[in-house]
Amino acid sequence: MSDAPKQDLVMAHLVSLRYEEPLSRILDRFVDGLMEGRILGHRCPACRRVYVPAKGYCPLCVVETTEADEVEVADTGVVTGFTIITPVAYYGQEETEPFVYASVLLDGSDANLGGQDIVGIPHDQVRAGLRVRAVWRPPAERSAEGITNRGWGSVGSAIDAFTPTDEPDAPPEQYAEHLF
Amino acid sequence: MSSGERCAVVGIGQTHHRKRRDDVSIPGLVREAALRALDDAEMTFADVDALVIGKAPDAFEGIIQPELFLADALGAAGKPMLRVHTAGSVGGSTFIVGAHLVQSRIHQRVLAISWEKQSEGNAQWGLAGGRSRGIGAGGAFAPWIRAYIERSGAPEYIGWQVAVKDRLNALRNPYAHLQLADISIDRVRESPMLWDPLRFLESCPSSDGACAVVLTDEAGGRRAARPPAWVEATSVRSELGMFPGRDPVRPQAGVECAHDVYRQAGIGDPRREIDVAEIYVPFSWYEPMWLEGHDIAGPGEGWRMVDDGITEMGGAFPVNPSGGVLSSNPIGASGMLRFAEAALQVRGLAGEHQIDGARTALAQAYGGAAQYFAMGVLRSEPR
Amino acid sequence: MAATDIAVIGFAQTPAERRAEGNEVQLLVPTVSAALAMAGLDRREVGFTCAGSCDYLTGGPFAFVQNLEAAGAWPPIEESHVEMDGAWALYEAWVRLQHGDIDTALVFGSGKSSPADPAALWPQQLDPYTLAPLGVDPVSLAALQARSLIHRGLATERDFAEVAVRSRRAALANPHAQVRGEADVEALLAEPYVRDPLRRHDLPPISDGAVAVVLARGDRAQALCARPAWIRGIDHRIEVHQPGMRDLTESPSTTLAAERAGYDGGPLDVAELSAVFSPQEGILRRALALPEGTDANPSGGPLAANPVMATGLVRIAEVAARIIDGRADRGLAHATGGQLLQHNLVCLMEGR
Amino acid sequence: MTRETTTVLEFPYSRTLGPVLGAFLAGLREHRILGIRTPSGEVLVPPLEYDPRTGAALDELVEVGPGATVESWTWVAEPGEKHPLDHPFAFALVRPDGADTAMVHVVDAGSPDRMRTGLRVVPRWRAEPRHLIDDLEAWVPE
Repeated sequence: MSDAPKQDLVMAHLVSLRYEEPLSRILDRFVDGLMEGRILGHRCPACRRVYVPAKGYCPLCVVETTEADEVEVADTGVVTGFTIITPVAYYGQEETEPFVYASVLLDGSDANLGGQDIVGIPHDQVRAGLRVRAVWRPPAERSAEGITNRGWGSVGSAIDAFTPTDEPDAPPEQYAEHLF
Repeated sequence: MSSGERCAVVGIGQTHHRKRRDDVSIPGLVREAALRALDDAEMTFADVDALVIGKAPDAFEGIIQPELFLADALGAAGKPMLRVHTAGSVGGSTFIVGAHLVQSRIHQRVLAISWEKQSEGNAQWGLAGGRSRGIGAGGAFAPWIRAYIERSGAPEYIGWQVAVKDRLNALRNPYAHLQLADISIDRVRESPMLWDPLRFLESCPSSDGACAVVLTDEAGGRRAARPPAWVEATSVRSELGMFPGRDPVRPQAGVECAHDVYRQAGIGDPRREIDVAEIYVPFSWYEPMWLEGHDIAGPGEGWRMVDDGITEMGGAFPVNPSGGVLSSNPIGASGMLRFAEAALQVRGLAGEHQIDGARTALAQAYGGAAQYFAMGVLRSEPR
Repeated sequence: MAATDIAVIGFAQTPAERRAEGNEVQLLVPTVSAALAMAGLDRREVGFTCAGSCDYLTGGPFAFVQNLEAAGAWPPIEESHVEMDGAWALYEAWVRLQHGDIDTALVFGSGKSSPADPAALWPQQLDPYTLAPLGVDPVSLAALQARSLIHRGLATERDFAEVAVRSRRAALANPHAQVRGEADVEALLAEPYVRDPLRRHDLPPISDGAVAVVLARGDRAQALCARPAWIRGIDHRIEVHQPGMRDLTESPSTTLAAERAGYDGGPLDVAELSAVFSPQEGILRRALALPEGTDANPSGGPLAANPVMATGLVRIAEVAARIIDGRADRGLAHATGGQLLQHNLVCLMEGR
Repeated sequence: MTRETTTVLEFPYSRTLGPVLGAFLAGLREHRILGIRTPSGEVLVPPLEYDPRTGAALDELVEVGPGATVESWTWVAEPGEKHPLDHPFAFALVRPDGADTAMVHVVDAGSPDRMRTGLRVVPRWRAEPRHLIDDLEAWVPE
């Protein structure tokens, strides 16, 4: 240990807390779907909007949704917004190279999947309106990892990224309500 | 707020904000601001009826409800103490809760304090929820900033201009963290791109710091040792952070919050009737975005106000003469600093960054996914 | 003062459970809806909303933001959040209602204690330099307090067990309680210590839960509720943090808060106390000078259900419930924050 | 059977201590326990930069102990992951000689039978200090 005077004025303290809980039934069923290559959501019985993954309620109508409201959406969609992130180093950060952080609106859904990687296209060609399709992991490699009741994670344990479908770009009015 | 007791700001204190205040503990940091505010008000802890404390997430310092242990440092024993947490707007919300305690005639003298000691932890870690693949606040806001640029047709140098202006202002503020004497458009332009279109020098620093205000009733304001600032309007609004149809470039909560404070303060034309504004601008582009988002400027006019120099110290609508969040960002305190700096202006006590003749000042803070707003209007004379 | 008379007119709570399904916002959505329904209010009519929760309990920085979804925050709402028990959210809303420009408020509190081990989590609530690194857990602290009571001759282990027996028996009538049943003092005293001198029955359960309360002013309260639970006074006070620098056998901040809330020591039909550990009930009874025979914690209290960050607001809801349905005319609710009764709130309510 | 999830929230915080706590932890490394005197003459341990009852600034550090008295205690029969010792111990309110307040700390007494209010204890120092409160590893019966 250093004897430099300043050391006396600093105290290092590792705080580590573990949170363990079962996935909610809704998310558990969502993961069941991912295992089979299906993407499930809930349709709000009041406003008909579809949320993926389901929340168990519609935040706009504040009504509960249940399995009876379940719908399957496509694994294709449109990039509605994105950022190229130059990762900042911090404790626990594993990224070192710039990465894409895109929002994808799946066909049939009304809520973006945030934080998706876009592959098969140079970073400088990623754009809003780009039509994309899910790049699924092989079924044996899919898991629930990273999906928690706290709203973290969505499809990342089953879908590695999205990649262009080579369809024409979607017209802006198709995703104007879902820019972010 | 209607029909309540008048509320005056009679004491203001802030720390010297730095990247790492390694000379003080957390209690030492918070006391530095609190004692300066009490000195300004010619009061001691014994004169305080109640305290309100604000800060951003507890995980930034790794202490659950740290005000519980800070009670000992603030002479709070035997008094009410509230802890507010509304993300980045929390400093503003904390000021407003303190004002409510006076306006409701529950207390006569309230000490409101907000703080962050970012160097104890790491805000990027905190913003990422402790997980990898964090995008930082800049990453979250960059798409909305790009959308603003596309919508408004603003040239990219507007962001650089704001970055330079606020850092030049900070050179007049001895408390400001960043003191960049050689700041220039070239330096901003040449700084690394962090989150397209945001460059390093267009982004706020990470600071240790605290801010405190002493709020009193009308009688307290009338007999204050130095000129008070009168709290003429306060308002908060929140909205969901993400939903189909949301416009995060011009969030409705920000529009409604602004209109509410203008109405309370009897302001019909904010651009003409407000003498100076302290607005939460953590990334340079948020200056024109909030000028438009709070209807101070019309659509596409906010960046022109920047371009025309109107928001500079000597302009007709000076914004952030203190140097703003771009120069000092102790997150939990950043919102209250806007209110404190606005109050200093109408008190005529802003020193080298004083706007001559400032009588009406706007203070604003925002947080979360640009979804929490706390705003106020301060005046040199009550209406 | 009539113009600022403010009352509880609606409330709802989840059952307290050892492990509730779903996250906090999923607990809150139906709870908020039920409280608003009881008050006969549409969420768009609510003038002010305030929530109480704890990010670290939920499990991440900014965790409270998601709970906004339970408030129906679109179109935008006037809203605030305290990193405190929901009872303090109610206090902030009560302050806001004093202004007179709005006449209703929604408050809620929520917490799930099941995901993180409370013994690992709560040391982080203590002085970060001298206490947190030692891992000083809430049960150990409560045991230090309990032994101080015994050492001073203010209580016995039997007294603690009797509190637990009463709590469990009272909880038989509470559908939201988690720990209920008939118990025998001798049998409880035969159990081993968890932390000498505390046994399992002296500790609260680990609970998940949420609660929502609707407030209204004056005429609006009268119009919406046949018998509102009028808040005659509410106040809160904090004490010194370091456990070794105050007398753990008393609660002067509770005494002061009660005094400032206008409680004169007169008869109460009901008192709901946040005695999170059984020894604290006696401390609070003495601090409040509760009249002999006061029905304390008829819900079973925190020993029967302890959804941290909601526990205090549940106390207010339980007292209000008994006033609104006519079982009580006058009641007192107590909430606490921090460890060892560091911060205390008292809310005095009446039916007339 | 639903899937279990685990989230770890972990960060190595770096706390700056200021003059009083800095001196206190530095003192522990030198096997000295520092308290601080209030204007009314009381000595507080652990030392604070302020009088917790009034907020008044304090700066008169004084050495206390090393002998101390247990004022309250509880036995931790099954230590948890955050506890400072891996074998049964007592948490206690310990008042060092010369101090007017007690500190919550650890007594390594071997058995609850040895614990009592009024027990005299002395410090056991950590062999390799790490600049934390547990450089005073535990108190042991005198």
